[in-house]
Amino acid sequence: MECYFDHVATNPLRPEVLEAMMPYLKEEFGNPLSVYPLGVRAREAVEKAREQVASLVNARPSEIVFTSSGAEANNFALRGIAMARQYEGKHIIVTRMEHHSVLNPARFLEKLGFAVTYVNPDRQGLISPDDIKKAITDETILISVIYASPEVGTIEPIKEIAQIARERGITFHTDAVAAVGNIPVDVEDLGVDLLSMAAHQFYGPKGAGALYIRQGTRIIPLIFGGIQEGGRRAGTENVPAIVGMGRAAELAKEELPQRVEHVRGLRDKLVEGVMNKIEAIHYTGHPDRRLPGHASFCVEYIEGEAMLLMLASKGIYAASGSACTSKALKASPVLLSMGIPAHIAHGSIVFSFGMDNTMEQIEYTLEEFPQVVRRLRELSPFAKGWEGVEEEGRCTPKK
Amino acid sequence: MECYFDHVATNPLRPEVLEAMMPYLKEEFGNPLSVYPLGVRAREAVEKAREQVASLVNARPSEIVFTSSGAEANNFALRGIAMARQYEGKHIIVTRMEHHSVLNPARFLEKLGFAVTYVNPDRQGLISPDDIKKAITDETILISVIYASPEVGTIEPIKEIAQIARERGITFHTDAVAAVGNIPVDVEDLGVDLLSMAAHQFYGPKGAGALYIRQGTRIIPLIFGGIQEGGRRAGTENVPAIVGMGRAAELAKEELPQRVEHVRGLRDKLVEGVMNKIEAIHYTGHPDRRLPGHASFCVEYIEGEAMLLMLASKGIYAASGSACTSKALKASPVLLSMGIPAHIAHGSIVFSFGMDNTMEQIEYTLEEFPQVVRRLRELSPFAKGWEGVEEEGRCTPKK
Amino acid sequence: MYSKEVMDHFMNPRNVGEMPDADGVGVEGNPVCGDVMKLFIKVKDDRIVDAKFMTFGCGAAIAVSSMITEMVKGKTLDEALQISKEKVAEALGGLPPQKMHCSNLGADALRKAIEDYKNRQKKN
Amino acid sequence: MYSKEVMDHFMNPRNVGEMPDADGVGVEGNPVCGDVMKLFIKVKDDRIVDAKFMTFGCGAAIAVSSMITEMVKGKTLDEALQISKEKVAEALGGLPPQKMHCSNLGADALRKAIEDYKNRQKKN
Ligand SMILES: Cc1ncc(COP(=O)(O)O)c(C=O)c1O
Ligand SMILES: Cc1ncc(COP(=O)(O)O)c(C=O)c1O
Repeated sequence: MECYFDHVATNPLRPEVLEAMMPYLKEEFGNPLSVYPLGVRAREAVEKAREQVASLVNARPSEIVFTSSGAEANNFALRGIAMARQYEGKHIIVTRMEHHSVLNPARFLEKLGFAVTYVNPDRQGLISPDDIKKAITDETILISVIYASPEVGTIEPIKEIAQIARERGITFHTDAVAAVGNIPVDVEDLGVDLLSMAAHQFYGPKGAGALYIRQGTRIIPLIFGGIQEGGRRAGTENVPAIVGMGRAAELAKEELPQRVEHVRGLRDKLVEGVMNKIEAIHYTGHPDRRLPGHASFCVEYIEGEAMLLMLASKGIYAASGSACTSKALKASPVLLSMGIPAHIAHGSIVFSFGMDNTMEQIEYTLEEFPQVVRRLRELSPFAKGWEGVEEEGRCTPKK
Repeated sequence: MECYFDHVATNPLRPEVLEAMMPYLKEEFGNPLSVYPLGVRAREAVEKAREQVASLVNARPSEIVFTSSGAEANNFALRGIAMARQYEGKHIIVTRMEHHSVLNPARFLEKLGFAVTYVNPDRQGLISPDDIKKAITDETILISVIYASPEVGTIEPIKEIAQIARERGITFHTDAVAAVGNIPVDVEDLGVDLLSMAAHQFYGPKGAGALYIRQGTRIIPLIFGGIQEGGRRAGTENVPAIVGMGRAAELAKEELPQRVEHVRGLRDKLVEGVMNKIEAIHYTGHPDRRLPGHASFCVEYIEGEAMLLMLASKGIYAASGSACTSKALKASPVLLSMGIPAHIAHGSIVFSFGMDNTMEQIEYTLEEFPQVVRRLRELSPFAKGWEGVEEEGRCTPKK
Repeated sequence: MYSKEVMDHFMNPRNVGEMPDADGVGVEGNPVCGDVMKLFIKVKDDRIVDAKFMTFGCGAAIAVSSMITEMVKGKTLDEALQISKEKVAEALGGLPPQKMHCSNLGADALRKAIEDYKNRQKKN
Repeated sequence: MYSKEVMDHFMNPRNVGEMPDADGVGVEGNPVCGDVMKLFIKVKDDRIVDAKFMTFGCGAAIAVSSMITEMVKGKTLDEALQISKEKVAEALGGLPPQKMHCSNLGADALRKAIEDYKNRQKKN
């Protein structure tokens, strides 16, 4: 049986979405800037998609700027606001729950002379609005908090934090890449200034993302050039991908309640079974405030990549935040920042569900996954416990 | 008859390219970072495309970084080298032949404290290597010169300029977006350090571009985040578009001689006919050192957008550098920098040819285009000459 | 991009041509900027009885010229002076935002033509 | 990503288990870093006659452990000391660059096991 349980990594294109894209991959290949009908139709298709995406998050179409990915949207938000507001102050607040595409631009801004405060989550991955408030200084121009974590599923108190930012005149950005299309997101209700999203997270195409920019928010482009996207993002528009993102947004809006219900049912079943059948296992992240299709664990005494490989040999595709699955060979900074010791973080495994998953797949997984754990523990020198492990041990660089 | 003569704006996807992309728009939707086979196959597809693109410009695969567009590649090159070398000097040289996606990052760098010299072309759009040499100071860290102009077709003496840059230890970038796939481009022969390209310029998909970065060239990313593209460009890879770019590069390499011959034949026929049949018309750009499929003119006494519209009503789709076709409502800075007076530059019209064009289309155009010119001149108050026009007149802002 | 009305007036412009015996002529715009409109009117009893134009400019500029010559015919001078850029754009079924200046050009050329007519009257 | 040999040794690891009567034991790695290899050898007349392992780590680490236990069997101690990380990787049909450290871990655990054996010999 094949079970794709890695919907936080990426999603298949919905057939309806591909169908909407096809004309733009064939005869409707015009450049939206061209004045003849072929170009005009491309422009209209892009503007229709903008309306569809805006509608999904309750924004105005003019507040949506298309990008090539969630990562680009995050870079655009952080660097663009930092550049626009640098003369008002040079302090930025982010959290240790952030994706690399927020953390690494923040580090780059540090090199440019900005001060960055990294706020820690609690053991369940929650950021406390109070901790954000305490981190604010008179110099703070930007706060960026992830909406929902792809690693542990926790949903952050965005509305409360946006409120704090607004009261202090600080621009607020949320990386909602793992959230939009999977749970309801409403920029007006949240009161955020900027919000990142990516189409491939909700059955849209790769190569299309968007940044919501609240009307009146001054931002410096990341990609300068022509007048595309109202001068805020240059480059010939990826029309097929943008059209696909629009259609995917439309479908997401229609189907959101069913989607949530479907994946939550699968997730709850898996979590219950796994926690019953496997010993020395931790359910990571927040038990309730979490993405409905997201189950993340740390399995003690064994390593995540080995679990992934052995599960893959059974047709079960999942993800891990273990060091060995990262090219940097470091355990997930998110898990560590939550206070999970490194040797336990290496046993990270994440199952994330989508519309293509079924209860049979869950049942199959509940047969196979405990066996995988058992087999790997048979190989593990720690199967009887972490004897001799100093939690604070440091890794020497491995060459 | 329908005649698409705007191949500098964008190109249709070749059916072979779409075919190569289709699996990655359907079942092969994996994230190239995933360790299970679905992800591994996506990774392999991306690496194969990297080889194909590298081969087209005679680079090593590790020297190719995929981007979302030519504009992104240009921004990456300019901002990335400026950031990497800012402590060695803060002077940059570009030319007035550049695309907005080079000029506008240069202007942004000026705001960050860099000095930028803008080198003028001659009347035929050629940049003189001597003028570049004269612009060099001890502070110069980067020179960027467009390879071939989409507006007037002129091909610049890149090899000579790259040589000058190399002798002085200055990083050299060329925007080859309008060139790659249309004429032979060889990074080793040219001796450039960075070179931008875009797939949609050679029958590949929108949403895929690349920056060639010579081995050993230090550059700061434009999009920070994960470890995609060797840490040089974050964001989930647009696998279908990248695969399409690879296939398009492969086809371009195979077919280049035939492509050049085909479009040159069409172009030469059009130019000869147009110059014979229409009075008060200028062939802009260089007569010989130019893109083989590129014919650009300035038609006196009438305006470019009006020509485009009337031609479009006949099914002929072309481009113009007139003020009215730009949202900024300014005549093409490229034409002005070549010394063409603004009132004449407004009569700009550009025909660019591709593999889908035929000699019959050229003959049809040679019937229709002179009539369009005649009809518009019947409306023009200047049809008998530019009486009363001060060349140096200034435009008051129009609201 | 353009409405049907704009395309119709652009492709089939009304009232094109010089008017050697015009009672008033207005020229607005500058070829350096890409648009010049030349508007001719014939006036009888304070009423515009005929209008013609010659225009160097984009599709919108030509359509605006054509439309405004149609709109003024039969109007008194005072009525004609009420024609604003918005009214021209409206009559054309709307114009893209960046083309609104073209309809301003039309209204301004008309005002100049009426002024020219009035100046000539004064001289006589 | 992984070669067939790696996947084979990972899915069907040879010589797994504790060896209570081992003549030498080598432990390399650190669970904080994500890999620990424990290698047991049985030695007769300066020749490794048996080897076993227990490993906490990724697929490559497990495959390397399995392969190295196979490679050492029947080798003299001196021959075994010649086994470099490159040779382990080669025997596995290659390893991805970022996984090369895993085969280093294997070679190091082996060296430590031989050292342990030699130390024990000295003591007797
Ligand atoms: C010379 C040149 N540079 C850059 C670009 C921008 O490329 P893209 O539209 O792929 O962003 C273009 C666009 O056609 C171009 O012609
Ligand atoms: C929370 C979050 N932010 C940003 C990204 C980056 O998005 P993309 O891969 O589209 O660049 C991801 C990736 O999945 C993500 O989960």
